[in-house]
Amino acid sequence: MAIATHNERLRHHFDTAEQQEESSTLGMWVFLLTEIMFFGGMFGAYTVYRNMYPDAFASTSRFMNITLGAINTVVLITSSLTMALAVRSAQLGVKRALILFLVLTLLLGCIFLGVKVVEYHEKWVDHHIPGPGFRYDDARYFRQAQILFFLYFAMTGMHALHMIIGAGLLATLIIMARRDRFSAAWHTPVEMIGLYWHFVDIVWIFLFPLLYLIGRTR
Amino acid sequence: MSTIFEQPRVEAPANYLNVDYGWKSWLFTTDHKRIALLYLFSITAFFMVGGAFAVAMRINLASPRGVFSADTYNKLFTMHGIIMVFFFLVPSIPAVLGNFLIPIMIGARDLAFPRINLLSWYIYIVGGIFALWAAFDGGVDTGWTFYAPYSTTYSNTHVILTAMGVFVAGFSSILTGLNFIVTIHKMRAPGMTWMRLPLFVWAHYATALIQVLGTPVIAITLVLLALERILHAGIFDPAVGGDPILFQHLFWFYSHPAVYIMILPGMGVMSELVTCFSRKGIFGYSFVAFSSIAIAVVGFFVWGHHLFVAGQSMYAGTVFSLLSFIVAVPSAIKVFNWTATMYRGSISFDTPMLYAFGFIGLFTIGGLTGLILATMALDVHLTDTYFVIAHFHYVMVGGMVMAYLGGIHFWFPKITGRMYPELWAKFAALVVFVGFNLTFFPQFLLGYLGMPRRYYSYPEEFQVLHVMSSAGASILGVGYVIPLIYLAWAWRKGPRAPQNPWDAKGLEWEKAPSPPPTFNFDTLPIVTEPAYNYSGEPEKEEPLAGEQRGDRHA
Amino acid sequence: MGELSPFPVRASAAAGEVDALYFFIVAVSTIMTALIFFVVLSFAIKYRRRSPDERPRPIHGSIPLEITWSVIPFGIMLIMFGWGTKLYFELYTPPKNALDVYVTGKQWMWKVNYPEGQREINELHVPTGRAIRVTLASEDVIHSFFIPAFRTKHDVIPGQYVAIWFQPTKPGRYHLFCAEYCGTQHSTMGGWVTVMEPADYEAWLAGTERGASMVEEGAKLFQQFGCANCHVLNLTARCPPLGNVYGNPVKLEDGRTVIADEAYLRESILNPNAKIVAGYKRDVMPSFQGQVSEEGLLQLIAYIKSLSNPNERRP
Amino acid sequence: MTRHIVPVRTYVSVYAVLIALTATTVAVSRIDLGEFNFIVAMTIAVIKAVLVIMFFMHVREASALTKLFAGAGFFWMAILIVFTLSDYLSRGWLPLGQWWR
Ligand code: HEA
Ligand code: HEA
Ligand code: HEC
Ligand code: CUA
Ligand SMILES: [Cu+2]
Repeated sequence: MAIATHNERLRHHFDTAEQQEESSTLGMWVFLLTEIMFFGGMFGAYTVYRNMYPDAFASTSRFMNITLGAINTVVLITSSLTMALAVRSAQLGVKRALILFLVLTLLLGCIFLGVKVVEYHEKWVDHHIPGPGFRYDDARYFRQAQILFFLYFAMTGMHALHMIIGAGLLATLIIMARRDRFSAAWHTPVEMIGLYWHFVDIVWIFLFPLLYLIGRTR
Repeated sequence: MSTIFEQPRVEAPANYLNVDYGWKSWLFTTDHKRIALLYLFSITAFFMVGGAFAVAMRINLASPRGVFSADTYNKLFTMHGIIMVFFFLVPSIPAVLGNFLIPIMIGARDLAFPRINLLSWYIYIVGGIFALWAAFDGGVDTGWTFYAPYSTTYSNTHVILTAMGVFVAGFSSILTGLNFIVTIHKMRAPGMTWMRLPLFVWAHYATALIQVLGTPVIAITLVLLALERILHAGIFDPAVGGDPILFQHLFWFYSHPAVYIMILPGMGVMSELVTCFSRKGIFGYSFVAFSSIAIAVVGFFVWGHHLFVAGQSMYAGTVFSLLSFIVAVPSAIKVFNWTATMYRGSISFDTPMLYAFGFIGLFTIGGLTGLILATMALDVHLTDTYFVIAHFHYVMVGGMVMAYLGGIHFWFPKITGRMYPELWAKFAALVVFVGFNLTFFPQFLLGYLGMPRRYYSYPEEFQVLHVMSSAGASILGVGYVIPLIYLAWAWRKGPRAPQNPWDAKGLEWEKAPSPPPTFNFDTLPIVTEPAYNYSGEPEKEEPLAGEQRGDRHA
Repeated sequence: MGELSPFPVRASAAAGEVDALYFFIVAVSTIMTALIFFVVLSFAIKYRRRSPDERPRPIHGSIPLEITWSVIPFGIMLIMFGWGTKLYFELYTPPKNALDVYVTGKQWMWKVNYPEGQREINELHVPTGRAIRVTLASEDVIHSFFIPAFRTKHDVIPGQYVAIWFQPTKPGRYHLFCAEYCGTQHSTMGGWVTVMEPADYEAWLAGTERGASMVEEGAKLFQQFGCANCHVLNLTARCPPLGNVYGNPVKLEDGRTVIADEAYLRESILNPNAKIVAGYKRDVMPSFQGQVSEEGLLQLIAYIKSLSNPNERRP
Repeated sequence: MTRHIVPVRTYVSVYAVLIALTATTVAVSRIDLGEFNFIVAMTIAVIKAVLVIMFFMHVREASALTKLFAGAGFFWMAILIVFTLSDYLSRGWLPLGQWWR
């Protein structure tokens, strides 16, 4: 492929475009490693409390809206697909398809966030937001439930924050793509943000069963 | 497939320092060497602030009834610990010497992500501003460990602000580590195989792994802490059903490995110093190299040794104790290999080597007292006493700060192009050594006698040893101020340094001028011999297979 | 104590053992340190640079040596580990027939309750020659109960009981410290432990003003909180009888068996659904979390303990 | 560049499997399997994650180094969780005064 013509993309301290791209990919994976550990702290806390208060946990999971959660899972997985296709279009250098798939991904991301807002609103109406206003009908589990809702909000909140950042990045990509910044030879940002987006998807793949599904039958 | 990128050959300015002037050329630089200097000045400032807090603490402790109020003292040690750990020692060697040297040592023009490198300095400064703001606007009094539920519910100081400072600074550390990992993997010069890397680079690779794997956990822990402080939902608060020990687990999951962030780079410096001033290759290269990785990895499995009396299960404690002993083995391997390197060497007593001697001695004492603490029955008596204080100052100040000073002296000619006054430097090294031992040795005795830490006043029978310690601290303080003065002087007025004043091996000495030009080398080096080839003997083995070479195809 | 001794007073049975272990490790460490110093210094002198262009011959390393200096130190460390672990379990495993004392930490004082009803603040009186078991609780933050002369210490964690023990051997007055940072007056949260000969101790107990004993107080609370409505002695229908519960194994609904210690009783009161006794229903007993104070809990537990005869098994 | 371009079919079939697995995990959550609910849900989640990592994130074709780093993250998270949990799970093991003496 024609790389030599794209030397303006090569930053001064690299020797070859290949080296530059490998560096970006490795850098992105190392970054995702830190993201895993970042969420890992919360998954650790979750595991401890779920193990400590299984009954309370079962009780709170009844208040999670499975339908919305499942819809969101589908939405997010679909957005992962469109993202993967966006990356593919970038690899092939098809600008229109790239923009189309990026816009679709962004759209799905926004739908996800919208559904999340609905869910948060439900929690707000039910007084399930931890803090002074917290209420829980089952007095036996009041305290434990609050911890579990705290974890629910911390985990989904951090996830949503990542989604918002991801949406911002997607918007930037769309602008860049429209300005013809990408080509089949150079589209590293699309690949990197793609990796990030899939990672955020994976976090949700774990959050969904952990927060919504397990313990429901108790 | 690859293509060679034509490096534009402009009339090269003399070096990275005089290539451009004005504050913009510094604040917007992406040159790793200039960023290293930005770090150098900022961490020195933080060291002075942290040191000033230490001075105030030692003044207070000279009298059994204390000089300041209890509240002031509590804020002093908290801010001392936080600033020294997160804003001085964690970035010290990596962000200054590592930043400056790693690209040169592996034969690269810069780190893989120069703009991220600059960004990490800005992030560090923002974090530092948060911390200083908290410190000077009333302070914070939780101890650097932020234990819940005191920090979440009871303290009414700037806990959130400080936690955010540490949180932000953490990202700076993460980005530095990320940059190092990618650079070491992808930017090595042709011929620079893994087994030819200087041990300084190996040590930084291990450090970077810890930074990347550990720091995010403290970040999220501090976020949870701050949220809990706002909401009181009880995640760490037993009054509401939470478990305070969970906080300790999460905190030490980072903070124990972090102590290895605070020693491994020093060990890397040591390997450079010992070989250079013995004029001899390192004894057991691969053992020294892999022991760094072993420390970084096993260092993640031992955090529970901070919780032996905290209510952790005794069985978990047993496992953590055993693993703490295991992690000591690679440290021992390093100490023995440095010693063996000196055997039949040609040892000179330049200032950096004096610091290296200091490191070996003091780190050994600090490490062995770590073993005493890892012995559970003894930790029951010793935890939260001055014995712990003495232990970690021996490793952190006696180990890492000594290595840092040794490294600064060693690479000063490279960084500034000037020589420092040798006589003053030797004198200062001696003062630091004496002052250090006088400050911290009495604290071992205090600790076993039962003097608890974080006490602003104490029973009178402990006063003698405390006064000794305070006296030592004033000597130590002088010992730190002297280098500051003569190094500042030498930077402007010192005699010009040749490219390789120590007759040392390594690309930074052999291939890069002092000070180096912006892209480090006039012509890109190709490596043909192992590290520390002081005798100049030809390499026996065949050069390693293709992909084991430097990943850079030139 | 000699003024210059590096060891604090040894006033408990464990102190000597801890000191012996400490002495051993310090001796090993000193030998190792001296050895390393000696070798480093003698190399430094012997192989000092004599002419500026010396080029020593390279020595690449030696695998047998590397193995030697990893395995031998590790062997020594295993001794430290084994000895330290054994002693640790002894330090933290109270014997069965120990004398009970209850201590509650609170910013910034130690409240001491004796079973017979005496109370003190920042003072603890104990006799020689008997194992003393201290049950620790905290009303606010984490504290740490530290008596250097006994070489013992444990964090006092809110929401949890910790029992430590010691056997005083030497009459005298010793420091009691709070070793975990707990706020502004952490440094002054301490007091004294007075060790007395058993006879003196009895005299002291008799001469000290006492309120109702902990068991009596606990019995009162047992009525007051309505526990007695359900837990009628020997009526097994709705609730388990509380006679001979303490110290005995309890079979749980989920098949596990636990020993009913203080922590179990505490949990049963504060969070009854956490462990359901086999044959009974969950959700019958209400939680008393937030209603009973730490001291009240200790008294309730003392009362329940008084219903147990150590020599009898549960019916 | 030498990068291999994955056919759309692959992406779409992976997507179909992911959706099917989502449906399965929701369905299974309605059946009471005791502790197995947890195991089933987590197994499905892990399979989904691996699919995303391997196909969408191109780790299948990536270098050994990338694979190593991708694996390391999950391994380290496991360390965090397992070691922390080892404390909580073994806390009750020591009955009063009956062990050791
Ligand atoms: C640079 C920092 C650093 C380093 C390198 C270390 C290294 C070690 N530390 Fe330290 N430690 C701290 C910084 C550090 N520590 C800090 C800051 C705290 C307190 C935090 C707080 O509470 O505020 C602490 C606290 C601390 C505790 C908890 C104390 C307590 O609060 O109760 C323990 C317990 O196990 C411990 C153990 C160890 C061990 C086993 C090592 C080992 O890695 C040491 C290994 C080295 C050697 C052993 C020496 C060389 C070996 C030889 C020469 C071989 C000869 C040996 C034999 C024959 C046996 N440390
Ligand atoms: C990297 C880490 C690092 C470093 C370098 C130091 C350096 C020093 N530390 Fe620090 N220390 C910690 C990390 C560090 N410390 C930590 C983590 C804690 C635990 C905190 C906690 O419990 O939460 C601690 C706690 C701690 C205590 C225990 C407090 C207590 O528990 O009550 C003491 C007491 O002596 C102490 C002393 C010193 C001294 C004398 C120095 C000396 O080496 C400092 C020498 C430096 C100077 C003297 C500065 C030179 C500059 C000047 C002289 C200019 C001065 C200007 C003015 C006075 C205006 N430290
Ligand atoms: C409304 C009825 C009720 C009241 C009031 C009540 N309990 Fe209970 N208690 C129960 C039942 C039912 C159980 C068995 C189920 C279980 O383990 O939770 C039980 C179990 C216990 C146990 C565990 C017994 C064992 O055999 O292991 C203890 C201890 C206990 N209660 C103490 C108390 C105390 C102290 C109070 C008052 C502060 C109290 N209870 C008030 C109904 C009650
Ligand atoms: Cu209570 Cu310190
Ligand atoms: Cu540690």
